[in-house]
Amino acid sequence: MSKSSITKLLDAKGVRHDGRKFNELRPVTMKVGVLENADGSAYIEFGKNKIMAAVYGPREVHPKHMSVPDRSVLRCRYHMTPFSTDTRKNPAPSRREIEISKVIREGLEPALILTDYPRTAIEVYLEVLQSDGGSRCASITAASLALADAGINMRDLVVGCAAGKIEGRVVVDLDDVEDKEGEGDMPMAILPNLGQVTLLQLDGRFSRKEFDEAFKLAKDGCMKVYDIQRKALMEKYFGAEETGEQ
Amino acid sequence: MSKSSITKLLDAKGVRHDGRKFNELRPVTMKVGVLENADGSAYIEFGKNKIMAAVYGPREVHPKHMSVPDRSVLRCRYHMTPFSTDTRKNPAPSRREIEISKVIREGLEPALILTDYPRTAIEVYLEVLQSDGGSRCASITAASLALADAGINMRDLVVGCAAGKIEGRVVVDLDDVEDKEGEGDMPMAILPNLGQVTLLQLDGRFSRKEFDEAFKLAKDGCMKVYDIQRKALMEKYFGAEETGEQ
Amino acid sequence: MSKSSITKLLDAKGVRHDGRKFNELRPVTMKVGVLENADGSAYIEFGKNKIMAAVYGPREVHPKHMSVPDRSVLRCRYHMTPFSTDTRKNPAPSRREIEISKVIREGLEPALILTDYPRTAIEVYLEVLQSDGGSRCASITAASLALADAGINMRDLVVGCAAGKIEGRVVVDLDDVEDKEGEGDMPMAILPNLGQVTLLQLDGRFSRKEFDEAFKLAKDGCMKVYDIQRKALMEKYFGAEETGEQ
Amino acid sequence: MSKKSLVVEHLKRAQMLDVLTKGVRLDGRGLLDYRPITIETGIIEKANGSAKVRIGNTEVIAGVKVQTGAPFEDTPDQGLLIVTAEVLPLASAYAEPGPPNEDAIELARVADRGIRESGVVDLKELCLVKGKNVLAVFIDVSVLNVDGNLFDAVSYAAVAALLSSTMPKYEVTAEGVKDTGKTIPLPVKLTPISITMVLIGNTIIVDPTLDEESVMTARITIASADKNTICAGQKGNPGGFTEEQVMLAIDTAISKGEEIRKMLKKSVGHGKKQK
Amino acid sequence: MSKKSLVVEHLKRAQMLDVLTKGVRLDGRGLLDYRPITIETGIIEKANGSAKVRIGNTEVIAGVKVQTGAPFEDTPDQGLLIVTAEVLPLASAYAEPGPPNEDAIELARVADRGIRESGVVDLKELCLVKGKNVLAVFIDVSVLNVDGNLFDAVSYAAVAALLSSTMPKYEVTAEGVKDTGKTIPLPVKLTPISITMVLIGNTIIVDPTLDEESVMTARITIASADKNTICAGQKGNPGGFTEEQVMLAIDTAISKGEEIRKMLKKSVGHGKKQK
Amino acid sequence: MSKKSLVVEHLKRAQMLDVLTKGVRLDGRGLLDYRPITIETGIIEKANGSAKVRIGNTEVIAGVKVQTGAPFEDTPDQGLLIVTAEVLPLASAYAEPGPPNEDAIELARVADRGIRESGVVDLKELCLVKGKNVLAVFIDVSVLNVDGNLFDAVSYAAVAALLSSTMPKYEVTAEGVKDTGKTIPLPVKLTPISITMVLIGNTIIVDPTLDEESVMTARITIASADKNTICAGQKGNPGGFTEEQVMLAIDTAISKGEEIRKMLKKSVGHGKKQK
Repeated sequence: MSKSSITKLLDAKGVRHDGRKFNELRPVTMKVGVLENADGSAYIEFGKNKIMAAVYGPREVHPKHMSVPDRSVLRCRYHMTPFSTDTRKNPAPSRREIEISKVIREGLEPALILTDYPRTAIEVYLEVLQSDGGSRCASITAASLALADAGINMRDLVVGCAAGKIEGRVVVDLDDVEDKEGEGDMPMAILPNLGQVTLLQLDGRFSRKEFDEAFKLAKDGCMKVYDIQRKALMEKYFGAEETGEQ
Repeated sequence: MSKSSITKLLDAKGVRHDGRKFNELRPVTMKVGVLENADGSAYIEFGKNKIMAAVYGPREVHPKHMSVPDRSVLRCRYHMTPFSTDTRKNPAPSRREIEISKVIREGLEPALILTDYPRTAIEVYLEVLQSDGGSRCASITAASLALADAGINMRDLVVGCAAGKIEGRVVVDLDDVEDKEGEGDMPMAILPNLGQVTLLQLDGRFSRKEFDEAFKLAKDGCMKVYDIQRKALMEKYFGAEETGEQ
Repeated sequence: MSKSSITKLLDAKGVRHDGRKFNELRPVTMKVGVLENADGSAYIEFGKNKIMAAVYGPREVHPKHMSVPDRSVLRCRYHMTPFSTDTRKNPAPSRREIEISKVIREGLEPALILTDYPRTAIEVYLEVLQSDGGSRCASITAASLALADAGINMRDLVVGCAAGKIEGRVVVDLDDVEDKEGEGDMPMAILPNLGQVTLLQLDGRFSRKEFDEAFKLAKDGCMKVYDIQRKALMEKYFGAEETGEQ
Repeated sequence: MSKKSLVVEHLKRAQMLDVLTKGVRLDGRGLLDYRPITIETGIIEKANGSAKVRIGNTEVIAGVKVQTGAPFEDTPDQGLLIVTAEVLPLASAYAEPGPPNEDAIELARVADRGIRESGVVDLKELCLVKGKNVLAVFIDVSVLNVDGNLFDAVSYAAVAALLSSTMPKYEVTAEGVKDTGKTIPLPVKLTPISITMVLIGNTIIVDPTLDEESVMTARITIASADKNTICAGQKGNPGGFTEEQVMLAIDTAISKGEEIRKMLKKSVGHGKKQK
Repeated sequence: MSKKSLVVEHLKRAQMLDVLTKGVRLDGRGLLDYRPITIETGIIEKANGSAKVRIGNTEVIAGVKVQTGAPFEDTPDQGLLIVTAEVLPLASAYAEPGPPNEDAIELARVADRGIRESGVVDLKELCLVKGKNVLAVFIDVSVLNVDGNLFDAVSYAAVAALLSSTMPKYEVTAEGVKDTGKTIPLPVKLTPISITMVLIGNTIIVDPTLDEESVMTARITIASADKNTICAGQKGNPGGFTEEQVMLAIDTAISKGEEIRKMLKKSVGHGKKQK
Repeated sequence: MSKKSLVVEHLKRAQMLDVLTKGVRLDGRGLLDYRPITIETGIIEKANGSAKVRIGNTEVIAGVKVQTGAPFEDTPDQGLLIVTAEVLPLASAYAEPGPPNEDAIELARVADRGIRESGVVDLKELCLVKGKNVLAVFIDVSVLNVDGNLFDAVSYAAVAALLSSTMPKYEVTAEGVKDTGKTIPLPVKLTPISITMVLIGNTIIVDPTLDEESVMTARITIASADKNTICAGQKGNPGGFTEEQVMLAIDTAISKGEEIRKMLKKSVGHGKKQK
């Protein structure tokens, strides 16, 4: 998060570099049930993010001694393809990917009724085909769709959206440029109906007041994403009109 | 396979850089039963290739869950010592070594009656002490001798020989220089009595007609190697006169 | 062990660069029972060496198939923190650390009655917080204290001390500078009451006579360290007056 | 993939052989017919080139990245071309995260040979300053869904991504290498097409599904550079072919190769116009 | 740590909840009280800075090493700052030797964010020759004994080690970079303080012990740079917080942060004088 | 090797001890006798030097490669010498493929100390341009068949390979380092000889077989540089030696060392003439 701002992130009227207002999301499309082999799957485009989510399970645990008698073990892997980033990414999992896998898994778990599937594993695979700012938020949203598609019993969906700070102003949903040149980022995920915050990270610097603004913007952003998420599910299961990515 | 030919690979009379004719093999010697501990072993020199083959098994499978109820599991490792190559080779297995281990294993398997040894493993280790062009062909030939020496039930021996293309001419059994400076290489292994091709790889460029020539040369080369292979086995088991490497 | 001696290691009167005589140890302090979670622990300062030792066990063996029916399996890990050395050390275990772990384990084992704990593991962890010459000797001394603190049945304590050669003179207990600029080093560990040498390594060059001198100096050094070691144990268990590191 | 024997039971195998002897396959295809193939290019904007290929339910995505780098010591005047392939864990119930296993390594190396060794890209045109600066072309292929014939899917995706790639135009000045900000096409000279055939009983079929692969005894992949040139070959699986079967495989690879080459070129051309 | 469910039995959990509803904890602390904290600096002479921190029975040690190196390509005018954290196998019956697992990686990355991203060290002052020579600051933290709240202990140790660090003074001459033999303090601009809170039942407590962590449902760590600035945050564990709980956590992080910041600065100042 | 207890049964152990007390061994050797040793050099033409050594049924092969490289920062005027040792999976039913385990690491490091630390090769003669170009000498030893006493076999093979090695002659010109195409011998100054002894019961024997190693309690390897100089030592295995036993081991190492040194030098000289 460098301070040397090459790009002008906000113009005089408060319009962002890509034309958005401070509380406006990038274009979002989602599609459920996109992979043949997976038990559940979803695809999301969130700005330039293009992310595939797949769920396998509930199924046998390997190795066996990792199984738990009273519930399912949730596993999650967030991974980026080598061509997903500006500079080619080494295919081996980075420390960043390992941490994000963990926070996504912990952000999904409160939504799942894992005790319904004792001695099994539920595995969530997220593959970022193209990355942009906010890929972990888009990933958790897609993961929760894929879990629903796999028929896993859930208490709520999970939906993610970030807020951040550019040129001293708090705005919703940073893209890559804003993330790099801006002064702070706060990715968040919530259970929209249960009112729980299940993923929250923050870097950069926020005053107490800015934090409140950021929290509100991220929450409102989540609710907008939730609308799109619900529609994507209904399209799959109730054959509503087709939208989004083919 | 660079196109910039520094060496003159063929002279005006069609003689190769080491004096061979287009259909002539490099000198080959083989010896069976060269290692004390192995259940079967063989040593081959094929041009400058110097390769040691050893077989352990049939024996218990580790880890146990890898065992198969109705046959033996065949394993194979092709590996080069660090001093075997022009530039020192890193001792860790390269992707090339892993691929060659696989094609050799798959090239040997049709010759073996693995169902005679249920729930066991048969392990083939190939160590290239000095490498030259055609090391995978020489390796599979030595491996099949070591398997015979270990007393494994076999349908046939396996014998390997390559053909290739240098300065537009199809020739048998490329050495290192010809492999590097030439235009194509086609390693092959066959079951000489059953008439099966069990290893075949090709790179470079061959016209349809050149492929036919290459196939014929490689097959004839295999049959010549097979003669030497049989003699090596007989020397071990019927005490025929001693030849080859000491 | 470079021959280019930058530092003057011995002055005209035979005094070493840090003021010690040829048979004088660096300052040593030890403390037993310094870590809350470990079953036994000890801390040693030996010159600039600062080393923490902890013992876990006897406890279940993981993985189970590594357990032995008639005795405990002894394990040992010697490891240096990245900040313990002059140039930052990569945190991954080096080949040097793996070898030292082995010789320390083999140096400790004769002192332990492992047959008293069948089917268990006893694990010794040594963490070098700051390293100086002689860290393996200081480590084995601390390890044996931690084993005693864990209540493991022992035939004897183990105590380590090196001798070496600087500017043609045999001296006891080399520090880092002497180790680097000197001509030879011989780390040793003994069971002081049973009169057994259980760790012995040597590099550099020693004449037959120099070896005898070095052996004697190292043995005498060990006995001095043993005095301090016994006191540290008594302080812990019989509440004698407090000494050494806090 | 080692578990495939569990997937298809003996009955299925018998049924499959039975149908094959009649010259048709369980899904109704003829022995030498491919499943429907779709190729989309230009789908990853951040890559220099990209392609998504479907053959039936097998689905792969390839991305090309072009970066500057140093040449290998023994080829100071040539750029680099690196092909990787990964079966993503989301692609199959049997794929696992972790370093590539021998199947994935073979997949990548066969694709690499079909592209690099056959001279598809003129590596000399990727040299900026001899012995110092060259362009490195990375072709990374990820398998998204496994249903047989990964070799061909990976190969088509790699080739289509390459054909649709651009690279930055560099200027070599006294001070060094400078990106001009302009892009030019990659110097792609050939369109190698891989054709994979497998042996079930005594019958050779092309483009096997996962079910068919689970009962095959041997596999052979042959790539052609044009209608008279073979440029890569790889026999796989623990079985063998007769000489006659090898020759049939070569002929088939050449004739089917021509068909698919036309289709692929058309798709890429189409993709380019859309962009 | 995955085995913590084995450590604390259900009875303990019930007892703990019971006590918490009365506003006190099993060890007698109030909900927002820390255990005793001790901070020693300057204990590793070979390091450029070092600190040992105890929070109750949790004990960690941090060392700072400053070395010359090359900058990253995209930040040619900035030095490097690398934070690692390791739970040593001697620290707990459940820690294992080997490469860092996801818990250790999260621990290091949160410490790293709290330090690097918040601008604690002015990385531009670590640049010697733009694009060529910079200083690399390594902060390696080792956990010696585990009893809960590793996040805060690692963070305090890292910050205290940094605050007590010096670095070599370099001269840039025509011939290159030269160590003058003198040392100067590291350019540390801020004292970020991390406060970790966990949710047990519906109660938020700070500075959890290992027993308390074994029954928590969610964790949140918030770092403040000063009394009005939040500079890092991380929610952990498979549970969630309500909006009200998040706001309480923020307020607590700021107020407790001020307390601990003063204490830490005092300890480091004290350590410096002793040296 | 951890499975050796399975190999030799208790009866064998009793029998072995019984025989040893009479001063002879199961294979008829005296306590301080080696098995027959054969040393061949010059067997790997692509290497700068090579040797195959047999001690009884123990068989190892060593190759030397000399390449140009950069010196270590703290020894800018010295070349590099790297020794590795690997027990190949074909060498024993108990050897396994994979990264070297602690036994293989000890084997390589002891060989390395016996060669590098004792000053066998004058590393300063391997320096081409101080701080920039040096020669790196790699000595890689592979064990082909395991029957005890790997330490000595590896050491003799490494030393014999070194003694029979040549290296390219380089010219340092204004433009850089240039290979003249000529070769010169490696600057080998000493012929260190390692002698390995083990304790069975209270008896010390040299050159143990695998069976003897399976009942030993302790091992000691001592290398001598000449008849009055010890240059490496390593005690191994979970057992101890008395002071008297250590002194006996030193004396034995020196006297046996002289014998084997002569034999080895003769073999290498012989190998050179043959070449």
